[in-house]
Formats: sequence, structure tokens, C-alpha cells
Amino acid sequence: MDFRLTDDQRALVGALRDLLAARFDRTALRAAVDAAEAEGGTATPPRDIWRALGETGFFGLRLPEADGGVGLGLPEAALLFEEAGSALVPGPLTATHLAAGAVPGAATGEAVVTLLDARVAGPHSVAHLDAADAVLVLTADRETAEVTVAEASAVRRRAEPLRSVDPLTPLHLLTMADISEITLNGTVPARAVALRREAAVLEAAQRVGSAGRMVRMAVQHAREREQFGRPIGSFQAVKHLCAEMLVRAELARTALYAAAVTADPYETAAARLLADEAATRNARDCLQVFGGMGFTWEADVQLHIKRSWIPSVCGQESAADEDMLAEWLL
Amino acid sequence: MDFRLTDDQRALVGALRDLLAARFDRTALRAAVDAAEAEGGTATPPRDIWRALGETGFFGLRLPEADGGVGLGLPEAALLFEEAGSALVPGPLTATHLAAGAVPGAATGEAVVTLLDARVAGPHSVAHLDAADAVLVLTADRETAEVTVAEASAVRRRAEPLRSVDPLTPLHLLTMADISEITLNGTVPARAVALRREAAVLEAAQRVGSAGRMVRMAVQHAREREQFGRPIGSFQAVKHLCAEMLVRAELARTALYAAAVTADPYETAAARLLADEAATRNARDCLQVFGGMGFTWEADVQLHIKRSWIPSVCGQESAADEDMLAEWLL
Amino acid sequence: MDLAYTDEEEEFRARLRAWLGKVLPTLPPPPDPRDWPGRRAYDTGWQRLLYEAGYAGLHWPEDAGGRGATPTQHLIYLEETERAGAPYVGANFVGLLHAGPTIAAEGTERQRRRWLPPILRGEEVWCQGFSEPDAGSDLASLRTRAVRDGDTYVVTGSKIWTSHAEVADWCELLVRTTPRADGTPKHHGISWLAMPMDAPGVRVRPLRTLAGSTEFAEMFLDEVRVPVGNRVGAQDDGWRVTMVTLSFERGTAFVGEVVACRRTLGEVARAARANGTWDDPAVRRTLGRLAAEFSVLWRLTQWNVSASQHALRTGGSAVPGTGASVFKLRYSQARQLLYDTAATVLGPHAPDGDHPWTAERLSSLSYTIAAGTSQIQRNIVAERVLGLPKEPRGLPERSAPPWTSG
Amino acid sequence: MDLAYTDEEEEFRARLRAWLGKVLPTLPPPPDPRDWPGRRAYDTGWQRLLYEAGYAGLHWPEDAGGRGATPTQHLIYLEETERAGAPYVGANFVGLLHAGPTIAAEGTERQRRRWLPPILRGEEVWCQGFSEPDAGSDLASLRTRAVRDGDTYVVTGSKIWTSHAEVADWCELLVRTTPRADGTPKHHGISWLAMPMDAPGVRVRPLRTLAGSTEFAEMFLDEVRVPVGNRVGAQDDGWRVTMVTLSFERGTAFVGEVVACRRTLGEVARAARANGTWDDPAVRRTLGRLAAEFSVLWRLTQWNVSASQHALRTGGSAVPGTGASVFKLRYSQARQLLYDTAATVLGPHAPDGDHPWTAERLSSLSYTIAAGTSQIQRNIVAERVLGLPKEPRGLPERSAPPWTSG
Repeated sequence: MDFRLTDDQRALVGALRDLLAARFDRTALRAAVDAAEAEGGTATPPRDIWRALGETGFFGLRLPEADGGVGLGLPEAALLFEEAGSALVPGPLTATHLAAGAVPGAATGEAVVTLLDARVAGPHSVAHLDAADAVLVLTADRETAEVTVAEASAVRRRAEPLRSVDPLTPLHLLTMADISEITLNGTVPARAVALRREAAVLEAAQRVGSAGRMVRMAVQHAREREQFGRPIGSFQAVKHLCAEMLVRAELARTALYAAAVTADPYETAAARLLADEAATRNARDCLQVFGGMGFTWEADVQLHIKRSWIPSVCGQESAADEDMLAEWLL
Repeated sequence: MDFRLTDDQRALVGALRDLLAARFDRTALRAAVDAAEAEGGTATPPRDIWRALGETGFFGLRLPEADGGVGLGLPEAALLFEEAGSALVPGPLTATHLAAGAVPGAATGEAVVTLLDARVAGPHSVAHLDAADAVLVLTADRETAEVTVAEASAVRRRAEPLRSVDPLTPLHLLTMADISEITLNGTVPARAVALRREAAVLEAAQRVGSAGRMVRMAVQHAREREQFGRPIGSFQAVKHLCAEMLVRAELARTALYAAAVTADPYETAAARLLADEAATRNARDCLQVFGGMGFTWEADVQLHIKRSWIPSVCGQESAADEDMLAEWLL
Repeated sequence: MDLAYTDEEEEFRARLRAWLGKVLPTLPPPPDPRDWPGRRAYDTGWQRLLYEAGYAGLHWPEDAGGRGATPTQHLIYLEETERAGAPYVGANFVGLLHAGPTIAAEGTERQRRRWLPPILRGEEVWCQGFSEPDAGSDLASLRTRAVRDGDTYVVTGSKIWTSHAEVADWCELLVRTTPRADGTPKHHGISWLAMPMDAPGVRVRPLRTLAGSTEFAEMFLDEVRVPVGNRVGAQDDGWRVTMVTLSFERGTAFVGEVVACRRTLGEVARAARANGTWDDPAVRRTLGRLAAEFSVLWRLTQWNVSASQHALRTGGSAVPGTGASVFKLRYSQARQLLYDTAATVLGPHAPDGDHPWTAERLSSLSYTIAAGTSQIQRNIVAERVLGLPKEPRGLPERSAPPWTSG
Repeated sequence: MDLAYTDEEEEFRARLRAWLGKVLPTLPPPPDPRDWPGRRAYDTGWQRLLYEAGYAGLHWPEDAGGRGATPTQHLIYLEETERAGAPYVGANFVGLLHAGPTIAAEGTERQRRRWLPPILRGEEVWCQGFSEPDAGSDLASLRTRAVRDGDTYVVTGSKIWTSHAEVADWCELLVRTTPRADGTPKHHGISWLAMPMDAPGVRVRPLRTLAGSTEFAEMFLDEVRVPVGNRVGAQDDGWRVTMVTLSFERGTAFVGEVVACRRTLGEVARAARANGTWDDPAVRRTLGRLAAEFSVLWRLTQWNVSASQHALRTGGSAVPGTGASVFKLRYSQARQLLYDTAATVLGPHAPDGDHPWTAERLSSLSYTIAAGTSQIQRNIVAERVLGLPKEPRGLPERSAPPWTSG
């Protein structure tokens, strides 16, 4: 047993971190926000970022090398998605990654693929539908079936746009009746149940990344900002806020890595719960550390808060996860 | 509208505070604990305290003066019960108070009366049964009926003793079948529903008293105890613990007074919820402020923690209160 | 312990209610929130109606043109206007609740005559220039400086979180008239000025919040000349002058908000019942818990109002600092929980930025920060209410270099 | 990121499991918890069995008589013994986990030969004399003083929270050998002594906790003479010597407890199912949330063990301070919630002081206090992990007189 990251895994993370620093730094993030606002969200995700990610193997990471992929596994994908979540890269990262090898162009980032999970009673939301080329559709009655694919335009015709609270996650809503009308034109060789589990890990990874970013931002601010003649980070109230943020982020990350390694449904549910809690609460606590400075549109903390309010792709409510974990105990 | 205490109410509280300082100070409290331990709980409540309370009109407070009572109302009773809760006076205070005028000797503190509320499915606990003379019995099917009375010995015969976690609250358990066998030999001219509401106010009052006492004990300790070269109360972590304790105690007290004045069932449920939360959490936070010093048997904070773990007389679960308050919103 | 209103109070309520019933249907439709001149006109129009009906400056002393109402009457006024859906104080907020009371208490007779009547009649709008970007919670460390030049002060600096700056006629401004010296307390050397907003050198830039709105502005002051006669109180005594305003707070600051939150809570409960989320006991119990919270926050408001009414009657100035901090700590938490719960009830519609509950959820994020963070409030409660010792002063020690993630 | 155990590790587990299966049924019944000599005999008897089977001092270095096991093997050992219901380390705790490792690392050859073998063989029992009533969380401010008199130290003072003092042969004692002078750090001038518990002047008084048990004792030292040769490390260097022990912590401190909590959690869930409280979704979801908590606490344990195993392999001493504080903050909370939830499930039986869950609920109250309060842990995380600046030193200012209630 050696739970730690391997050197290869560290290198993989480092490479993506470098790429994001070069191609999706703070300036690019704010430009994406401005563009999304100007065009009502149809501009996200930025196509150039998508292709750049495709080139690094972000989407094709788990495809066999023979199929043009990188041949790595879910733990490596979780590590990369954690970085993407830390940088708040916009777009249907999870769906496009899951579609690699099944939807042409997904692996290379030429295609933008989003996802519609109609497991529970509607309405159902789909993110980034305007920018998408294709949609993975998981219907309620096909839990064990293969996953189907629809053209984005076919879904768009039925969907109602929503002014999303998160400028970087445009949303549409569909009712159950809308969904039954969509023409499906392909399948993905994956079972819905497995795909949902992988989606849960990748979405949790992004939340863990955001939760970790919130710790770093809060700590940096607490060290620099002075009030009452001293850095605010020297006050226990601020210190202890930051310490609890770290605890949440570290626990959620540990749960995430365990779920990615074991692919166990219960550990996945645990990771999802803890990642959700860490992302939501850390973003709020980060705002509390920033105080009024964080309340402006220009501060980035709002983007993490708003992202944490967008439901995960294939996410179920925490209550359902908790019920499932309770059953595990019997 | 003048929500504040009247001068008469202040005087009433002051008189009981003086009495308790003289007759049930810390030494008496610890003596009661020792006696309860030595005799397996049959020694509580101490009869002399009971009679002293009876003399001040604690039990007969709401009886008309013509009947030998004091002729005051539920707000005054709440204020006195708050003081009793602060001093952790042991015994079935609520039941004896409610029995005044109906059970001979209750008003004067000559009789010790406890209460058995069999509203929900059992088993049901009864406190202080060994020391009691009579028991008010509220059966499940008599919600709107008058309240019945049984001799304590009749209840004792059916009941199983429990080693109570709170040394000052000895407990017995009875099943529903046990209860149906008890011979009832009298009624109290009160409806069960009204009696339960009054009981809820009086029990909440004791919890508010305990919660307030916890604030004062924690603050005193925080001002005196030095660590790292300064009073621990100068550390923000300790300060903020104490501040939150005060917020809980003040909110619960406000809810209590409002419930006592209005006798409204929803405000009573709110008071019960907030008083319960304040007593339970303040006792824990007080222990946290005391640290290891509070973890010894000699420290009094344990007695407040343990009392907060004993269910209220006529108490229902918080969930039931919350459901009822939710219905209020519709 | 009397929660019943007196006959006099009930009569006041009935008269007010009758008047609201008559006047509210005659109001024009409310303006677009982005239309600042329209908002000013709407708000000042409402103030004019209040003035004509005898409700302007209800809680101001009579010798300042107010009605000298009791805190309980003020509570009733705020409760009834919120219930009836009357317009908010809006652009008149600073004039009626901050600058006006300050001038009434500390201004010269001439200053009172010049500035108070136009506030009451809805003719002039004030804004507040207290906060600064570098000061934050440490308000008294403000740096905007005013250099005396004959009969004027020359003011340079910047202010933040100013509401209605776009349409205000006057700004109540805190400036540093004596530079900070080592060892002197930072709230020394501050003065209070009434600055005309049309003075050369005043530049206003809208400040967009995370909620997307531009309720606030930044204000940049570049050698703005303010007559010395516009100073209220003595030079360098502005901190005390400002604190005086607080003595006008009678525990009524959040009356309207609590009434509004209780209404919203009922709406959320009914929406839950309608869409089935009510059947989730966790949702239902949280709603019940919130019912208890807002019920007691209303009672605490009454408690604080009673306390300040008593203090006024017996001694004069009432500063219910205890109650206010206790209230604010719990209220800001309850309000955030209310809108988080509303989001749960909204389900897939929760991310809809156009839904009012989502907008309120965003703006509620400021409640634990604005007007004294919860951390500052806990310090106030611990030190001023519970008497716990202050922290040591001095510079913190350096720590070891930070741990880096990965 | 490999959570699979190696073949070698699995073989170690299988052998241990087989041995436990053979030896546990042969053990005598455990003694009454109040029978100290009986407990000592039982615990040391178990240690003797471990010694004979080659498991004594599993994680000690080989040159100290240990087995030099990896942290992962130690984790497996703790996991398997807990699962099998083997006796706890009990009276051997201080010897095996504190005093022994300290002597192994810092003692002279003679000291190692004198004290280590009897610990491993279960012949001598140690207790710990670190905490003092007036020191609390500020351990280094200890006051017990040792005055040198020729070849002996004369020790006077008092200690608290000492386990097994009643039956211990030796006490690892921290004393102040040089009085504190202004300006010198308080952890200077401290020495580490091995004190024989039968020395004249040692008085032990049982300390009853709020849980009613007497697991701990107070120890009063009145001019106790301890040979200078019993000092481990240099005079006045005892703080560093003590800290060395920490380098033996490999993230395994709570392995048994986490395994035990997960077992209890399953029992609570099954009890809830049996008595109907399971049908309350709030109870069920809390149980599910706790399943997630303890699942991740187990994974975090593995993470910390992996980190320290790596550090050992590459550099020698591993002090996983980060992981330990993060773990302890969350674990102490989760454990308290576990037993609060157990109380909800017990319903009317929750106040039964004889129910093991109620006893555990009481003792769990100490988890946020003992071995560094949660407040101290948060400071450690903030300053040592996150690099936030320390607080200023100095004396606090006086506050206004306290508010009084009523």
C-alpha cells in the first residue's frame, strides 16, 4: 500500500498546471466571464481552451493508446479534473471526457459534448447546451442500458434557457416530456450505472479543486491584508476559519482519491458528499475572510460560490447519497 | 407593549435567587450529588429544599390566593423555573408545580409529585419515582381528557429502574402494558393538552436557566484562567465561543418569555427547541472553555451536560416540534 | 412582560393602516432598478407623501421637525409599511437615518435649518462617505484627508460602498483633518463634513457586487473644496459626532427585514408544499426550525425596542448595543439559511439568476460581512457585554514559511 | 496511489490473523475495570504473549529490541488486533509508545539495556508525568521543580491526568531543572527523568472524571529523590528529548479507534433498524453521513501512514504533524456525533448510564480537549501548515467592567 501520488502522477498534474497557467490564467478566466455575459453564455466554453485541453490528452486520458488515448485510469483523471476545478475551467469537462472514443472529436477537444441525466423526476438541467455539439442522454428507464447520444440541436429545440446564476455555466431546462421527444442517434459503449459513477468522481474532483483553491486564496489574503495594525491572518478568528477550510479540503481530497482508486460506489458517494460540502462551505468562508473586498464583481471568490451552487452532472441530492451510505452499514 | 420584566417580577426572581444562594448553593448541590450516589438516587429531591420552595410559593405560584396560592401567572413561573434551572435544583419541579391545588401537599412542597406522559409509543421514563408520593398520568388516549393521578407506589410496582446518566435525575422506565395496569385514583382539573403546554414552558425555563449559568461559568473561568501568559478569555477562539453561548442563551430566553406571555402553542414549540439547543450546546461549550479542568467529577459543568441529556417532562422530539412549526407556515 | 400594545399604539396602527390603504393604490409603478433618476424621483415622491401625511421623521425629535414617536410607534410604522408593501426608504435612507439625526443632534441652528427640512420633505438626497477600501472593518483607520485652506477644506481620497451616490445632493463625509501620529488613537483627528455632490473633483464610479447589481459606488475625491461651515461638530471631533447617530438606533433597524423574511418563509413553505419537496422531512424540519428562528427574532426586536424605550424614558440616550450585536449575529445566519433552504425547495430552478430568491440568496451573503462582520460582532459581545479581556496589541511574530499544496 | 497491500503485507496479516485466532480463545476473562492489579496482570500477560510470538515492539527499531516493522505493518497489526477483539495495549501504553521510544532514541546504552527489555517482555509498567494542573494546554509552562543534590534530583510538584499511576513501576517525568527567567522561552530548563514510583514522597490520588471512572490519577511529589543517572538526555534538554518521541508517531495513533468506531456505527445502524428509528430520515441520513466520515477517516489514516512510510524510507524521521492535526480535528467531531446519534437511536434508553454507548458518549466529550484542544489544533494547522502569522505577544488590555445578567 502506498496511497501517495506516484512521480508520474505528480508530473501529469504539473504539466496541466503549467498549461492552465499559460492558457487559462486569471485574465483568461475574467475574459471568459465577460464574453459569457456579453453573449448570454453561448460563448462558453472557449473553443481554444477546449482544443488545448484535448491536445494534452485531458479528454482522451483513459482511452487505450491504440485508440489515440493516453491509456491512464480514473485516479489520473481525478487529479487532472481537480486542477481544472481549481482554475474553474468552464465547460462540460466531465461529459466530453466520458464521450471520448464514442463521440467523434471529443477526445481531441474538437467536439464539445454535454450530458443530460433524466434519472429522477424533472425538470432536468443541461449545461453548456448552446456551445455543445452532442449530448449524452441517460434516460430514467435505461439504468442498465447503454448510454445514448443526441445531436445538441435536437435537444436545444426542446429546451428552455435559464439565466444561470453562474455566468460560466449556462443552463437549459427540459421536462420529462421534452426528453422523450428527442431523437437519439447513437450509443456509447458504457453502462449508465458505471458512467454515473465515473461522472460523480470527476465532478467531485472539480469541487475538491475549487475547495483547495479557496484555502489558498483565503490564506494569501489573510497574510497580506492588514486591519487594526496587523495582518488579519494573525487573528484567531481568521486563522481558525482557514484551518477548518483546510480540514474540509484535505478530507474531501482523501475521499476523492480513495473513490478514484477503488471505483467503489459507496466511497464515490462519500467523496461526492464531502466534495460538495467542501466546495460550498469553503467558498463561503473564503468570502468571509475577504470581507467586503470579496463581495465585488471583480473578486474571483464569487465565481467559486456560484459554481458550487450549480448541481453536479449526474449528481443526486445529498439525501440520496446519505441514504445509500446508511444502507451500506446494515 | 413593554416586554421587559416589571419591578415585581424582578423582585420575585431576586427573592428566589437569595433563597437558593442560602439553601441550595454549590455545597448543597454537591452534597445532593453525593447523597444521590450513595443511595442510588432515592434521596433526590432533598425534602428540605422541597419544603423551602413550597414556603416561597414556588409550587403554588399560580393558584388563586383564595386557595392558598400566590395568584400569579405563567410568566412569573417561567422566571422562577429559570432560576431553579440555573441552580440545577433536582426533583420533579414541573410536575409538583402543575399538581398544586390538585394533589394534597403539592403546593406547600410537602408532597413530591412526578409525571408520566404516555403520549407516544413506549417505553416511557419517569423521573424521581422513588422519592415521589404521587404521579400525574397522561395517557395516550386521553389527550383531551382530564389528567389522572396515581399513587407513586402503584407506578413503582410496574417500573424498572435505570442507572441514570444524571446523578440528580433518577429514572424508571415503563412499557405501555405496564401503564395500562396502573390504578388511577383521582383527576386533576386540567386538560392534558394545556398541561403539556405549561410543562413545556416550565421545562424550557429550566434549560434556559442552565444555558445562562453556563455562559456565566465559562466567562468567569475565561477571565481567571491563564495560559500562555494571558487569561484564556483574551484569545479570540475562547471569546467567540463565549459570545455564541450568550447569543444562544439570550435567544432562548426571549423565546421563553414570549411563550410564557402568549401561551401560544407555536411559540411554546419554538421556545422548547431553542432552550434545548441552548442548554445542550452551551454545556458542551462551557466544558470546552474549561478544558481538562472541566472534565473532572468535581467540576459542575458535567452536571449541566448530563441534565441537558435527560428528556424534558412531556417533551416531544425536536422533529415533532419542527414539523408542527412548519405546519404553522402554511 | 407585556406584549399587548396600548390603546394609543393600536390607534396609531389603525390610522396608519387606513392611510396606507388609501395612498398605496395611487402610487405610480415602481421604476426599473437600473434607472437611478427614476428611483430617486420615486423614493422622494413617497417621502413627500409621508411628509404631507405627518409621518416624515417619525422617530426624529420634534425640535428637529420630527414627530417624536416612541420606539414602539416606530416599530409599528415599519411593520405596517412592510406588511402593506409600501415603498422602502430607498434614496432617503442616509438622510433620514444617519446624516439627518447627526445634524439634528450636533449641528448648529443654521445647519439644522439648512439641511433638515429638505430631507423631511423629500427634496434632498444624502449619501454616506465613511468606508474606504483600505480600512474595511477597521473604519477609524480611514485615510481621506482634508487640508484647511482658509474657509474651505481641500479633500482628497476615496470612499467605497456608497449607496445612491449617483443621485445624491449631499454626502456625509468622514475625513482626517489631523494626520495620524504614532501613539495617538486612530479615531482622533477625524472630522464630519457635509459635501455637496456637485462640487468639482467628485467622481462616482458604480461598484458592481457579486450579485451583479450596482447598488453601491466608489467615490474618488480629488481636491474637492468643502466650506468649513459645512463641518458639523468641532474639527477633529468627527468620530464622536458620528457615534452620536447610533444613539438614534432604537432596536428598529431590522423590523422591516424580519417581517419580510417571515413572509418569504411562508412563501417558501407553500412552494415546497406545491412542488413536493415538503414531503422530505429534512426540508420540512428546516422550515420549522426557521419558523422558530424568525419568530424569536421578532420577539427579540420587541425586547430591544422595549429596552430602548425604557432607557429613553428614564435617561435619554439609548444605545442597545448588546441586543443589536446578539440580534445581528443570529439574524444574518438565519437569513442565509432561509435562502439556502429556498434553493433546496427550488430544486432545478435554484440556479435561475432571475428568480428573486436566488438574487436574495446572493445578496444575503453580505449579511455576515457588512456593517461589522460576524467576527467583529462576536468580539463586541465578548468584550463589551461579557467583559472578557481585549487581545494584546503589537505586531504578530513571523511564522515558518508556508506549507505548499500538492 | 495504490491502496492494495503488497504480498508481503498480506502475508504478515494472514500470519497475525492465524496467531490471534489461536491465542485469543486461551486468554483469561478480562478483569473488572476497577481492579487495578488485575488489569496490570492482564495487560502485561498479553504483552508477554506478544513478546513470545515476536510481536512485541513491532514498530520499535531492531537495535532497541523491536521488530522494525513498516508503518503499514503496524497499521495492519492495529487493525487486525482491534477486529479480532484482542486486548488493548492498556498498562503498557506509556512504556511501548512514549517512554520506551524516548529511551531508545536518546538513552545511553546502559539506560536502554536497563529499561527497554522489561517493557517489551511485559515486566515493567510506565506512566507519564507531563501534565500539570496549572499548565493545561500550555504544557511547557510546567512548574514541578528538580533541585540537584549531588547525585540525585530532589523533585517537588504535582502532576495530573496520569494513567495507570496506581500500578506503574516507573514514571517518565518532566521537571524544571533551571528556574524560568524573564525572556527565556518556557521550554528551556526542562529535563526528562525516569522516576521509580515506589520512591518515598510519591503520592497517587485517583482522579475521577465526569464519566465517573478513575482512569486517571493526580500525582503529588514531595522531595522525591531521583538519581541523576535516571535522566535521559542532557540536563535542561528534556523538551527536545520529549519531542523526539513524536518522531515515532507514524500516523497509526487512531487506527484501532477508527476500526472500533466503524464497528459501533454498524451496530447503531442495525439497532436503529431494529427499533424503528431507522424510519426517521434524519436519523438515517446522519448515519449515512457518519459512514462517509469514518470511511474517509480510515483513508486519511492510510494516507498519513503512506506519507510517513515514505518519509522514513527517504529521510529518516517522519513527523506527520499536518495529517495528525487535520485528522484529530475531524475525528473528534465525528466521534462525538457518532455517540450523539447513538443516543437518538437509544431513545428512552439513552440516559441509561450502564449502556456502553452512553458511557462512550461521556468519554467522547474529552476528544475535543485532550492531547491538544481543537482550538490548539486549529492554531497548529493555521500557523504550521498554512503559514499564517502568529498572534502578538504581550498582556491583554483591561476591558470595561462586565455586563451583568438579569
